[in-house]
Amino acid sequence: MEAELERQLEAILMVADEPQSVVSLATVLERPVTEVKAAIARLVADFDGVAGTVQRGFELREVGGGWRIYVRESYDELVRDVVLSQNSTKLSQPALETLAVIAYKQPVTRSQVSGIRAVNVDTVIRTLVGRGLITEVGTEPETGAILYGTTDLLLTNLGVDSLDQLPPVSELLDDGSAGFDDVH
Amino acid sequence: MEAELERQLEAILMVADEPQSVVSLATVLERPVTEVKAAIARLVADFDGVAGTVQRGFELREVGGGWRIYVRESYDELVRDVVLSQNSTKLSQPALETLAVIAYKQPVTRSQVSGIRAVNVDTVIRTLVGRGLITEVGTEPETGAILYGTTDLLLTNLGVDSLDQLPPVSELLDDGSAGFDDVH
Amino acid sequence: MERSPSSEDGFRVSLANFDGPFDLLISLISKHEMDITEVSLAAVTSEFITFLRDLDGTAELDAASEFLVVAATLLDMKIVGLLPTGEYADADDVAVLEARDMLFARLLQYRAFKEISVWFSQRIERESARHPRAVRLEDKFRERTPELVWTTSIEDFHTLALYALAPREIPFVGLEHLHAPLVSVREQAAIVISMIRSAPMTFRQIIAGADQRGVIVARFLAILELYRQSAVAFEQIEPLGELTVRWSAETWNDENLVTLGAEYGS
Repeated sequence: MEAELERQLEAILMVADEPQSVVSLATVLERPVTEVKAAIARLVADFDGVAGTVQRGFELREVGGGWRIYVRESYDELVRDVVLSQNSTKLSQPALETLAVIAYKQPVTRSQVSGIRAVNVDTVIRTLVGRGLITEVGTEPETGAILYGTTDLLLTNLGVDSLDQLPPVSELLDDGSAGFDDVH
Repeated sequence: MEAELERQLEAILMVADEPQSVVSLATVLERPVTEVKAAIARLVADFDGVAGTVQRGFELREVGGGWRIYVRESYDELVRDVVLSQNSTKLSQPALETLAVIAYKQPVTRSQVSGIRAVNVDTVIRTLVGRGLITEVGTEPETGAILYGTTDLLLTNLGVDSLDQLPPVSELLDDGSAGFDDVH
Repeated sequence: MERSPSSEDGFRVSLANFDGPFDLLISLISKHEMDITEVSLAAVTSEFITFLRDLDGTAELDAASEFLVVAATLLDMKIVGLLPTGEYADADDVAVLEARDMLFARLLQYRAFKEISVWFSQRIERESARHPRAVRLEDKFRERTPELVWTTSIEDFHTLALYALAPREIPFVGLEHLHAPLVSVREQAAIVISMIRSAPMTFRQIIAGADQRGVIVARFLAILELYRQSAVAFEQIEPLGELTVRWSAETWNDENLVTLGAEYGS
């Protein structure tokens, strides 16, 4: 049963983007905080290879009040090479289209962009933020969802001083976002 | 030394946000493809708990032409509550049928697809290209018509590694396609 | 083969030799238990159009698609009957037989893809519930990503926005062609003749400039009529392949045009 808790934890931590606090993990797993803490400690030892186990290429670290899986430091150099070789110097077509949507619809939430593009845009938004072309500009009052907007870097790249200088999209499209919900 | 290769693979897989092909892994690791393949197989067995190891909450899967870490299927429901991912809009029936035709007949022109489906497929093709499920792969030499093929993203979305893993249609078509060719 | 559950309230046909759901008709035809040449396309079509009037949005799109596959093939067969036979009576019979095989082939093919699309749908649905690792890159690695080289002009960016923001249309079976303005077959025949007289053209090229479905249909009928008068010849390398139309009239004067297309009313 205890081992099962560790399996649940590693499943969550494997896909969690942000560090996960013990309290929120305990809530999701419906287990006491002390149990979760103990399980995390065992998992850390497991990945570190101090419990008679294999030392993994990844590790579980506490950063900023939460737990997250990171590349083990000794593999940083290798991973840097991978990152360098796999990331293009150009934006992909989906990334450019998503950027265009954000530029004209900002401030806009991820799910609104996703609704317009009809695809999951999580990875693309992560890339655009990483490239410094968009940034978080606030949160939507009702839902608490993050609002995104474009940065000065985009304007510089496009060779304009302000968003007003972007060529307008037709008025039809202005209330288009309302219509999109009906379409799908 | 061999175990070290597995640890390096684990490290790389921690930062990958798309499937990693064996060839690109072998290149960055500067190791023969066969060795990398063997190490991946051992890692899969390790995570699956078939090598006397613990079955992990995550697994290593081959999809869309490469390897990627996924949450083990039995933990998907648990993880869903933590990771709020935006689901893509479902594909319409015509879009699915068009996708199927393109998957099996590629490279194929728009008019060949509409010949099989007996309807105009222009809008559907636009949607599929927009979602990155199909892409232009060339032009027909005689007519200059655009040829379409499927992408790795489609394979990833289907959870298969290559087109070979699509169900065979030959039995369904044997009778028909034979007659088809004989007609002229 | 599994059938869609629409048989009960789906499209029904009442013909002299058949009464029942369209599905059943297709099943019988594809099992060779009914002679396709016995089926009246006109009757099926008119019933289908009646059926379309009560169609509920996209709900019966499946039925419509299958109907179109069958109808298109039936039409091919009827065309065989329209064409001049001359002394080649046997060839005509062969053509009908071939067209029948073609129908089976197309139906089987269409059915196969339809079944596969179910598999696609199930796989995509199942896979969308899976969670791959795709997390934000740690800052120390992000710094190592190669510098972005921006190559998109503001005009291209604007175009991208227009494209990305354009509402996606829902594919549907349109009925607007039923109300298209009248187009003269004779007039279109004259246009076609002027096009192909000097050099052969593909059917695609011939209809390239047509902005209305009616014009395309009229040009198609015009070509059939010209073939009837032995004024044009066809070349098609493979089924559904490019159809090349070649001017082959040995004697032709514009008086031939006067009678052309008379049975279409213009």
